[in-house]
Amino acid sequence: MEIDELERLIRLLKDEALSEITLWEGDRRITVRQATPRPSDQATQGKAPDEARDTGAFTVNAPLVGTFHRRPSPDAAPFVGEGDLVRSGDTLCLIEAMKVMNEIQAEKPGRVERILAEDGQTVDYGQALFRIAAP
Amino acid sequence: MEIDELERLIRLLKDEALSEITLWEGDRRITVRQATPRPSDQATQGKAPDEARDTGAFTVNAPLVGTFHRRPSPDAAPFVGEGDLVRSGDTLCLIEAMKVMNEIQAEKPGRVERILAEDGQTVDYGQALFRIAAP
Amino acid sequence: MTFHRVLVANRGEIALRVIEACRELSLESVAVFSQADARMPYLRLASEAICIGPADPAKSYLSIPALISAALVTGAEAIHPGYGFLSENPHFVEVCEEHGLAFVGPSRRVMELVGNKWAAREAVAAAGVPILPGECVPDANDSPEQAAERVGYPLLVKAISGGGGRGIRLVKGPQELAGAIAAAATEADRAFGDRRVYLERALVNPRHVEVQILGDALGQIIHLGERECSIQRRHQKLVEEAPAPRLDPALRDRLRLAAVVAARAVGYQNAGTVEFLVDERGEFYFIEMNARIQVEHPVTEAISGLNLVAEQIRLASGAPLAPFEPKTDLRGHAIECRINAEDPTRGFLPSCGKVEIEELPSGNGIRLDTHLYDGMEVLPHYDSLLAKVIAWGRNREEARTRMYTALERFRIRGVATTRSLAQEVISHPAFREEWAGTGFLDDLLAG
Amino acid sequence: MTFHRVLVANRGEIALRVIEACRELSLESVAVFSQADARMPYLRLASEAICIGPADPAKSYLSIPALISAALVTGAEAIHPGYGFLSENPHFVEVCEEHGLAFVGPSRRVMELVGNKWAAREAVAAAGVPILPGECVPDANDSPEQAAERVGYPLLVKAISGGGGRGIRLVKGPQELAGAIAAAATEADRAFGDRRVYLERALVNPRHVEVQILGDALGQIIHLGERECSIQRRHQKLVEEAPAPRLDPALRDRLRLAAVVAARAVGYQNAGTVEFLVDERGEFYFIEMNARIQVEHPVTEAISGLNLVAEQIRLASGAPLAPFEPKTDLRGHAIECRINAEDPTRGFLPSCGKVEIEELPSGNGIRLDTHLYDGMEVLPHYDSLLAKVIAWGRNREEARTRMYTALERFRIRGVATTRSLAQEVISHPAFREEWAGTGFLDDLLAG
Repeated sequence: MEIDELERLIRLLKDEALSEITLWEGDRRITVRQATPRPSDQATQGKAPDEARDTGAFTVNAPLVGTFHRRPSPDAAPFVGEGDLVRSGDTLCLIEAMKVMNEIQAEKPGRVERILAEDGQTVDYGQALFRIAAP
Repeated sequence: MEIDELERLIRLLKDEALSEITLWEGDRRITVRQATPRPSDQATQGKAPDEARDTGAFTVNAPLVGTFHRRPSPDAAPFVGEGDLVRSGDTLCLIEAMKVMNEIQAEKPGRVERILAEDGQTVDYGQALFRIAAP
Repeated sequence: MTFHRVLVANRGEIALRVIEACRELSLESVAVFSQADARMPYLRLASEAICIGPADPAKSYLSIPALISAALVTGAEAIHPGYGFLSENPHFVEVCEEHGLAFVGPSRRVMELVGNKWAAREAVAAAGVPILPGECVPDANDSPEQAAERVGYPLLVKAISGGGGRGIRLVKGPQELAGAIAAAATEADRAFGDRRVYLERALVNPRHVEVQILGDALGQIIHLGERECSIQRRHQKLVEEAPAPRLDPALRDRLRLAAVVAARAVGYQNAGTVEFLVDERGEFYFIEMNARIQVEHPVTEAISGLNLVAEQIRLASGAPLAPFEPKTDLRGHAIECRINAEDPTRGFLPSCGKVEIEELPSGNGIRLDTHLYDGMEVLPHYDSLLAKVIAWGRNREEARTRMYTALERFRIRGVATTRSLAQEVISHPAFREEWAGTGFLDDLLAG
Repeated sequence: MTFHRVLVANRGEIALRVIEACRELSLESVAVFSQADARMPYLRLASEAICIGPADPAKSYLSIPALISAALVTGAEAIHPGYGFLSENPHFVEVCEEHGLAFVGPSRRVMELVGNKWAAREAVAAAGVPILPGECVPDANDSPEQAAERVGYPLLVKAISGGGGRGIRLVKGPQELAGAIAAAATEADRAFGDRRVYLERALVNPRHVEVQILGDALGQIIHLGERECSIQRRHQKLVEEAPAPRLDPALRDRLRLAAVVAARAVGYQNAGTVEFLVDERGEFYFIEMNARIQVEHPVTEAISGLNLVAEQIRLASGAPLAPFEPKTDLRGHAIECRINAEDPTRGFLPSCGKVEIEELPSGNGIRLDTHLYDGMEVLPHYDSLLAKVIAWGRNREEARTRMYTALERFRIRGVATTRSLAQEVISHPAFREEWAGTGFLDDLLAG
């Protein structure tokens, strides 16, 4: 019995919604039976994922395609670092597009949990830049 | 066991609304069983098909491609008609292939229930020609 | 080449087409995509792919800042606009130039000139190319009614900044004139931000024949023969072919020559199309020029053996025209059918949904241009073009029979398409043997 | 045409190809199928489809009574055998003739002659076509060892009724001779029911170049240029192209002429192939003729614009050759890659399963010959060929880059294929720039 033969048997069982296929060949016998759904499966399907609970954390995404800058100028300090507290309206970074520096600001207060893009890197539209936790 | 043979069995099971098919062939045995219908399915499907019971009926299929002839010669009477009783080895029809007339005989006795091909018609390999009920 | 990396400012089959051309030229390519298009398989074929905005085209494929920024951050040195979107937008050309990006297409000056339909008409007429009687309105010296009398009825009111069939109204008599002008002007204002219109004599069931031209930086211009594009509904073409069938040889020569003269009159560079109407008496008239690659360019590629998109890129890099002699180098006949996700039985309503591929056509003489993949979502945001089936044959009938079989093999589930309509068109006696003008498809659909 | 209805005695892509050709010629077609092939979509394209037997080819596609009966009951007047199966079986041709059915291919006499590899060698040598040193064994006058000495080592033991690479053994020295003869004879007996073998000098890493010829009932014979078929494993070709690259122009002319001379020497009619080996010194030698359409015929179609299958049918109906001038009518370069359902990482084990289509290649210069549909079961009963990707370009490099992209776009699930291997081959420096002989693929796979 080849494994892919068995796989095809299982596919048949599923596609055709059968309860069982049994196959004897010489002294070989193969039975494929549809499992009765276990209660635990139902429990898993019906889950309310923990991580989806609203913790107040959010990401700041790039509103335009361009180059990501963490500093106002090459010699200056970064606008923010991981662990920093930010207030609404604080500048988080610049995105340079068409030679224009666009300031990206925090819409809500919080603590910078992770900086997700690298300084000088090209960022796509919608790319996550910062993960910010509730203050 | 050929997978497409099995697929055909399953199709048969579904088309004929059977609950199970078991097939012995030499030392091979194949069982295909319909999933136990869920209550909701039964309601929609309604029927529990009587005609699906094993009545001993069988079909005689064309063993080769050719022209189906019900009569030994154009002026003669047909070999069999619907309702006729046939014995094992009785000629049911001719299939003409490469200008040779091939006699098709009943393998088991029974009563001709339906003639499924028309006189003079081209029949494909495997095409059902007669449906024969248990005597 | 004066550049090494080309940004493809488009989506769908033409984006795939441009990426393929870059690969053939050993150029790197940058694909851009909206969030809705993130799973398009053609993105893998590009050297780099970058998300430029949300599904809404105004914020992605039509966003000049997003595209320019994408080009600059990825180091692209040239932008290919495809067709539609920003392909005929002089301002986009200007911004490209400002940022040192080569635009694959004509210069801003030429694009502005041919984008003004009235100015283009006047320019080519001055070079001796025949045009239909026309008048610009309003003219300070007289009323629209007087202008219309001079043009003659029936006539068309056409937006000066037109395109895609918008801002056009047919006027059969004086009583319809004022209303038609108002309607066309309003539509043109909404679509192009320009209410100006002109009047042009309308022909009854003319044929729409366009000539493909190529121009290089040295001012050399050649043509690659003409295409027949009369099978259209509301100015949307459904079936195109090359060369145009049943055209008197002398007329064909004059038409092709006129296209070169017209292109030269405007100083055309790169690939472009000169559109003419041909009437049943065998007269032809310039109507407009298209400053972009056309959807139907593959029929010209099929009979010429050229890669027009690669030629566009070569020409934009300053390369001279490669030698091409239409009389000997054009071979056979090609037909294209557009497969749109539209339901012809329900007024060509766009049909959105998830496409499942069952079988796709190909084989001897068949080309299929498509970005289709199994599971692709057809979205309401974009053009309904799913695929272009192109059939080549040694003669028109060979191409036609191949096309019929190919259409039969185009089998997808999930959306309604124009496939069966295309089969009906190419099987129709008028299409096969007679004069099928721009009224053909409406008549077929009405009857 | 002297007939109106053609039975297609084959399956898969070549059956589809013949049905398409019939449609182009406005002929009716009868498709035959085994029960396993009942769901093939190409059956819909035929005028009629008839089941001729079970999955086992011996009881369906190889069953002469089933095929003849199918032709007679459906009123077919001609039979196209495709390739493989009964295509080179003189007895099948004879039975067709007995039943008044036109066989699309050469006559029984020619098929018998070229089916005997030794007789074909002698016949073309008599006409002045170069052959390699060879000896028939056993010869009454001397021993195999003496014959082998005259031929010279290394040599090949070849079955007289050979084909498909079976019944062939390489012999490097006298000590291997007896064993090789016995092995080849046994294999040939099993495969062809004929244990006769002959000896032929073996070349080291030669190129396999074959010339496509066409012959009509008037005895006219033309060639359509040559194909390079050196990329093979165990005599199974994987990549083919036309014309053959890097061939000295004088050698190319002599080779093409020799093919016509060889075809004339055997009185060839219909489409056929004359196979040569070319060595590094630029010498060439006839090895055999193939009395059928070849799998790789599309590369010749791509550069000639002809439909070879339609030509076969026309010629079988008694039509004369259409004018064709290779010097001017052959255009560009074409490459074909075969996509087999085989796993190159597991010794080319055939890979069976249900195919799901994700994306298929097409576009400018790309042709795909395939019977593939979504959900198709690849069965162990039949040939593993799934698809042929053909790329045309104005030159070899253009064709090659197009092929690379096309292969990248060939994406299916469910079975392993030779796609990546084909990409590896066409990207290899030796394939691109050097002498890639019949040993190329084995070397690539070995290391």
